[in-house]
Amino acid sequence: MPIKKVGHYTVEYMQILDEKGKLDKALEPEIPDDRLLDLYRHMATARDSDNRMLALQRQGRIGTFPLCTGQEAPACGAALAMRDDDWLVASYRERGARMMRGEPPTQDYLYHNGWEEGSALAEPKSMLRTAPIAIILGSQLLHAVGIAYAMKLRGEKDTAVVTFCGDGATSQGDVHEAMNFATVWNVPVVFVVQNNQWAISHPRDKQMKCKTIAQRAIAYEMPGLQIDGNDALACYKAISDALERARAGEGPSLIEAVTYRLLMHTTADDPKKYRSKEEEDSWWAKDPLIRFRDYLKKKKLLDDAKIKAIDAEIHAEVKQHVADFEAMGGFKMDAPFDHVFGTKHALIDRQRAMFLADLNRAQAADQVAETAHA
Amino acid sequence: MPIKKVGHYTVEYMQILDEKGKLDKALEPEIPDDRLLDLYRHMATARDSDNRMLALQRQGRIGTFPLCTGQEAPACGAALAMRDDDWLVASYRERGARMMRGEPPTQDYLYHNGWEEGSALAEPKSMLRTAPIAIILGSQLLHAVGIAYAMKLRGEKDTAVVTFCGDGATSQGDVHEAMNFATVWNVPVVFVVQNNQWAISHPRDKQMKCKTIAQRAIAYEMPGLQIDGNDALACYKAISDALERARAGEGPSLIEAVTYRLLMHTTADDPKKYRSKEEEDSWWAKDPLIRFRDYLKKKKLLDDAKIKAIDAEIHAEVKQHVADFEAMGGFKMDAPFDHVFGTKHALIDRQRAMFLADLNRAQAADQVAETAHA
Amino acid sequence: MPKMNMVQAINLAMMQEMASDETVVVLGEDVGVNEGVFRVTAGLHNAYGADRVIDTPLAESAIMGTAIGMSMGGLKPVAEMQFSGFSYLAFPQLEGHASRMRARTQGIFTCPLVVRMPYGGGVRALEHHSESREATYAHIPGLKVLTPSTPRNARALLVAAIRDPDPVIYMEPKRVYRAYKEEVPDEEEVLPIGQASIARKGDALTVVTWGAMLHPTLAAVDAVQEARGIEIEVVDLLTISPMDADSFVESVKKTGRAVVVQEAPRSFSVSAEVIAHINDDALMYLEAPIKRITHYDVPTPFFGRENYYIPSEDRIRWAIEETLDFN
Amino acid sequence: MPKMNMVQAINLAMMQEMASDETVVVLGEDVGVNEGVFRVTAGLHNAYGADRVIDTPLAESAIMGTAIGMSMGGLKPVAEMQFSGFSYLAFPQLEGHASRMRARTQGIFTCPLVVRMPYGGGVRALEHHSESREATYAHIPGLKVLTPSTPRNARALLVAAIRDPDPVIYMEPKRVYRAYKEEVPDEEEVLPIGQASIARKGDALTVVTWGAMLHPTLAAVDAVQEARGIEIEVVDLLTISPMDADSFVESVKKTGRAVVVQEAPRSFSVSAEVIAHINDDALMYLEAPIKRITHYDVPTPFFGRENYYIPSEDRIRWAIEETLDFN
Ligand SMILES: Cc1ncc(C[n+]2csc(CCOP(=O)(O)OP(=O)(O)O)c2C)c(N)n1
Ligand SMILES: Cc1ncc(C[n+]2csc(CCOP(=O)(O)OP(=O)(O)O)c2C)c(N)n1
Ligand SMILES: [Mg+2]
Ligand SMILES: [Mg+2]
Repeated sequence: MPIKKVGHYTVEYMQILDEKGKLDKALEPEIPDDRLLDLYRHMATARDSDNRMLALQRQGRIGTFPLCTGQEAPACGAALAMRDDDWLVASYRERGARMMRGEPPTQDYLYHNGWEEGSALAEPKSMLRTAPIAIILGSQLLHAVGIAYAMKLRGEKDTAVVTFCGDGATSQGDVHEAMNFATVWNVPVVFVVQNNQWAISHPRDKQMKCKTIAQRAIAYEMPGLQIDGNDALACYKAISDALERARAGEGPSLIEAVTYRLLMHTTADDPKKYRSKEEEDSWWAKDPLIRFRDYLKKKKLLDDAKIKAIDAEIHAEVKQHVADFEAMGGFKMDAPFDHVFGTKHALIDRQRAMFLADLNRAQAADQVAETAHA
Repeated sequence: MPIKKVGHYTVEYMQILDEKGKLDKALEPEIPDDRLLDLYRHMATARDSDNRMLALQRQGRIGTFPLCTGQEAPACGAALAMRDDDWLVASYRERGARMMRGEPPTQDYLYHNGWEEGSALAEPKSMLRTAPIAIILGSQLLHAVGIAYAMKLRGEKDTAVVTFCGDGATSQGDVHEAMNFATVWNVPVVFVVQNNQWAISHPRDKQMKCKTIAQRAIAYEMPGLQIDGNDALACYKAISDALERARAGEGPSLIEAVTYRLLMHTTADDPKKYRSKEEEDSWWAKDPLIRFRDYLKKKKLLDDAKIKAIDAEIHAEVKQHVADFEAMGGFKMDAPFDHVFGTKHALIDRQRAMFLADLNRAQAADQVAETAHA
Repeated sequence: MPKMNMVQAINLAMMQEMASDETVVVLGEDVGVNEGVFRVTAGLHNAYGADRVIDTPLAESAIMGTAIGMSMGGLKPVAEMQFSGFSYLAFPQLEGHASRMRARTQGIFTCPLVVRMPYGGGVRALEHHSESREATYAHIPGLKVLTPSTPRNARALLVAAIRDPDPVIYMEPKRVYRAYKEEVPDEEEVLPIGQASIARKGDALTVVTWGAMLHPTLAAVDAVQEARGIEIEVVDLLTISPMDADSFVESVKKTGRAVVVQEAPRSFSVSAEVIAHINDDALMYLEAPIKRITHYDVPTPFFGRENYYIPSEDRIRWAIEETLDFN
Repeated sequence: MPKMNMVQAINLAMMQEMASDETVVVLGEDVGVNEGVFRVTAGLHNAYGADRVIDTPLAESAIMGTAIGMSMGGLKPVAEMQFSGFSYLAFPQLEGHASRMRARTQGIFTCPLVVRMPYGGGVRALEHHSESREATYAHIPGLKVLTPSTPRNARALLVAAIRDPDPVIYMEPKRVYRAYKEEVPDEEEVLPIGQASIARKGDALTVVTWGAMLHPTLAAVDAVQEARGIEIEVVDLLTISPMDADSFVESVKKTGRAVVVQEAPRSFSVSAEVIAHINDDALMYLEAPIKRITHYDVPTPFFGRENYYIPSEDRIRWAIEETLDFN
């Protein structure tokens, strides 16, 4: 008995619409025209929203937030592939997916301006299956697996969970544990890793030695696929296929979407510290939004005039949303006391009373001060 | 561009001395006779020690402990492959490896009878490179990686780290993180997973969906190999080879040693709750100790008389060690106060004074009670 | 009423709650086929099957993280940490998500779940198997932390925990598991979360304790009462957080003297919080400093020395006597 | 003496310790090329290279676990947790190994290492970036926990931490990072671990605080002193654990009144431990209950509400006034 081979594995890569706009007809998914336009609209809205929020942040009108520019395809592609009663368990870079599921953009602004109200919405119905933004990297993948387990146990046959994390997050133990549990339990989860090449300043090749993230699937005997994450069609198709397998009871899948964060990590970050203009430019040349827009042009679903009109519309909408957001106010200051527990307890009640007494005293003092100045 | 293949991986299995005693001459490692006998002696001592401790535990003369019977080959094989200035960062089932590195068996007994003294030995020198037993599953693999990093940074060229965990432990996030860090840092570590088929009552096939643990190495672009863990030669050779790669600066390796825990998980466990006599019997038929002994017989290094003599010697030694252990005493009750910090602080001093006052009071009360009874 | 030890009583709670509510699931390492390393989940796997009594792979963060997902998805998971010493791997999920899912989403998403864990020393166990770290969980707002002390209250509190809308850390004093039996009603019994119990009524001194320490405390109290012909009040917290401060504050107003007994290390512990509450609301009633009898601020020793570090009946008795004698 | 903000002062400590001791290494997420998300590690990567200033993959448990290994292997790692809110992933390694490697092996193996982490609120940050959980670490025997409050003591304490033979949790109040500058000597300056500092001398009342809260406390104290013509003593703990209880106990014996100010939630916190020590050794000197001004027992709100939850100068002043007026 010499050394025996006991396993063979391959890793695959899928691209449908390439950097140059060349289309693989055989792989092209069938998507109704209105859905294609919807996809474009949301990708463009996410992009516009990023720009708008960046300006607001620089003016101190909104807090620190992560940017999604360049990564619209995996998020929006996923949302297009999903149903309302599928669960989305995302990270913080899937602005587009949340919007496509019906979350009003004002929520995002509220959230990033420090208000829990921005992640507290029960409508539309899909919001009850859209987990709040997860900031602890990788932690949310376990929630996705637990949710999928619950769906399965409760006898839901036709629903699945899509969950997202970044390339950096894959280094977290939770991600390993989630993939292992998901495969052992054979639950309907699609793991989408947005490999945007960077974890803040840490490049992918120093994050891991493996050549692809897709090959991590081999460790769990799970289907794994690397795709062009700047190709909205590949994103849609890969996630659709994985969802179909999930719904058919065939268990979880891993999709590595190769993409790029074109802007800063968050508004607190300065990419000039760690990467080159050339590198960034090379990825601007692969812009998923332009590429998808040109596809729609070739399909005659869009022309320059229509694009201009839609983009203007989006721009106006985003502006309106910001205005709506900035008009919001009157948040209940003691709301945290309402939501610490689902039951009443004297200790919390007393602390609320202390809180309100101090608040009133502060406000009274402010009034006195104001009157004095008047 | 259809779907492209971007990676190819295979998983291999190595066995040198098979269940029936058949030897693969081509793979047979060259080991000096005295070292072979030493290996036998330590495997047999570990086995005898298990039996002896089990009896002691049942009589309340020692605490709960984990048994290593059936798993002597990976531990002792590793120790044989290692040098004194390599680090051993093991779990709790590598009794044989510790002994082979020169740890007096009394240490093990002390440790498992609840005395820190059992893991506090600075001699022989190899003990300073033998980490204490790690109980938090998987956690020690990270220490191994950090130690290896330190060795490399400090310019040690010819040393490496061997670390152990079980099949169950591989589900822990720490194990993933350790393998990822080790490969990114390219440090000299050999990860040995003792796949003994069970994690207490949880069988391997419900622990993970992957067919081998060796294939987990693919996730880190690391050499991975599955071996017969009941084949001492394969254990020695695989670990030797991996150590050689590590010393040559080629980084970490993963070795899955397929073995079986023939007895209970710990003395608190009852395997009848979860596995069959047939299964156990099928593995007794693959007993690593017998197999290796027969190999030595074939090599004319042993014959029945010699075996009998050695086994009797071992038995007497183990008995003596137990007697030595049971003669130990006079442990300093306030020792924990000596070792909470490496510096002095009034808070600890005061608590020690309180402790000693109460201890004296209790002992005085006991004396009064004894005198009263006398 | 049948007599049960604490293991059986906890088991009864799960058995009955699983029967009456099919969303209740149990998950953890070795909880199914093996029925738990302490047999606390005996019979559950048989009765409710592998889908509801889930033998998980070996990863505490995953047990906690998936339990959180299950609770968001409409189940009521009762997760077991095999020993509290390994529960810290689940701490990030508890701190980061379970404790604040409700706050984060203003009640849209919640995590009704229970985390059971045996804790504490006195059973001659290996390293990491004897710690008492209830304060670590209690300090996290949004978590409820319970420590039953007897078979009967263990059952009634676990039922409450399973029905509670919030994440509940349920710490089982494993030293009490099989220590003795007590009558436990077959019928439903639920104790309110957040309410302490007066284990002994008295007016000479107040002892505050919880978990396994109740038993040496009662023994010490009995001894002092007998010797001195006085009556000592014993408050058994039962819920560590949110704490029922009134229970012992009112008691101290009456007695003027207090002792706190805990198994955990001394500093930054639950006993300090008890003292802080007495300071807040009954300081001027105090006739003596409040004594705390605790473990020391040293890493929990291996079991050879543990009996000298965990509060003993003697140490508790001496503290009570000294506090009574203070003036 | 050059004037520095706290970021620069902490940086100076690392820069100099790395120069004088080649076993010192720095590791963490984005600490190298990017020089830390707060630029606390500015210049280190340039000066000492990628092998000693290690940009790690993204995993806190691994950062901690490998740091433990490095410390066993003869290095002195200074690990950064990018934010304390993610440090809980490292908690199992700290609780299970760093804190007790010395005890476990009776000193054969030790873990001389430092874990730096920015903590606390007031900087309008995202969720998980504003908590103050020093008590979580302080309750673990075997860990030392420090919270500097000014640039100068930050530098001198970090030097001490790096030279210390034990694992030290070094919590940096990020609100103070760039708040102001202070003179920091270029030459070596080391502050002893385990010793508090008297930030103001006085006899009318004792305020105990630490970290970022020192600053609103001093402002409040100044206001009250001016208004009332009295002198208030302010104890800045600096070391949370092991605590220098004598510092404030002696003070309270003199003043008879005390206020504790902390940013952390109220229950099971460091303030309770301060009160417990005063109870132990100065109870009979107290003329008023000790007031604690704290965050509340609610999950740290997002930043929109944070200013109402973190103790403000006003709240501290009112508490001081009420405690002075109590009789
Ligand atoms: C557990 C944890 N550690 C650290 C951080 C701080 N942090 C926020 S984002 C980030 C980088 C994440 O990189 P990646 O996973 O690739 O996602 P990306 O931001 O590139 O989308 C870090 C280190 C965090 N949020 N959670
Ligand atoms: C983190 C952690 N969780 C749980 C335990 C309790 N425990 C001790 S051994 C064991 C099973 C380990 O199985 P495996 O890794 O296969 O090693 P084996 O015991 O089979 O050698 C468990 C669950 C532990 N020690 N550490
Ligand atoms: Mg990334
Ligand atoms: Mg095993």
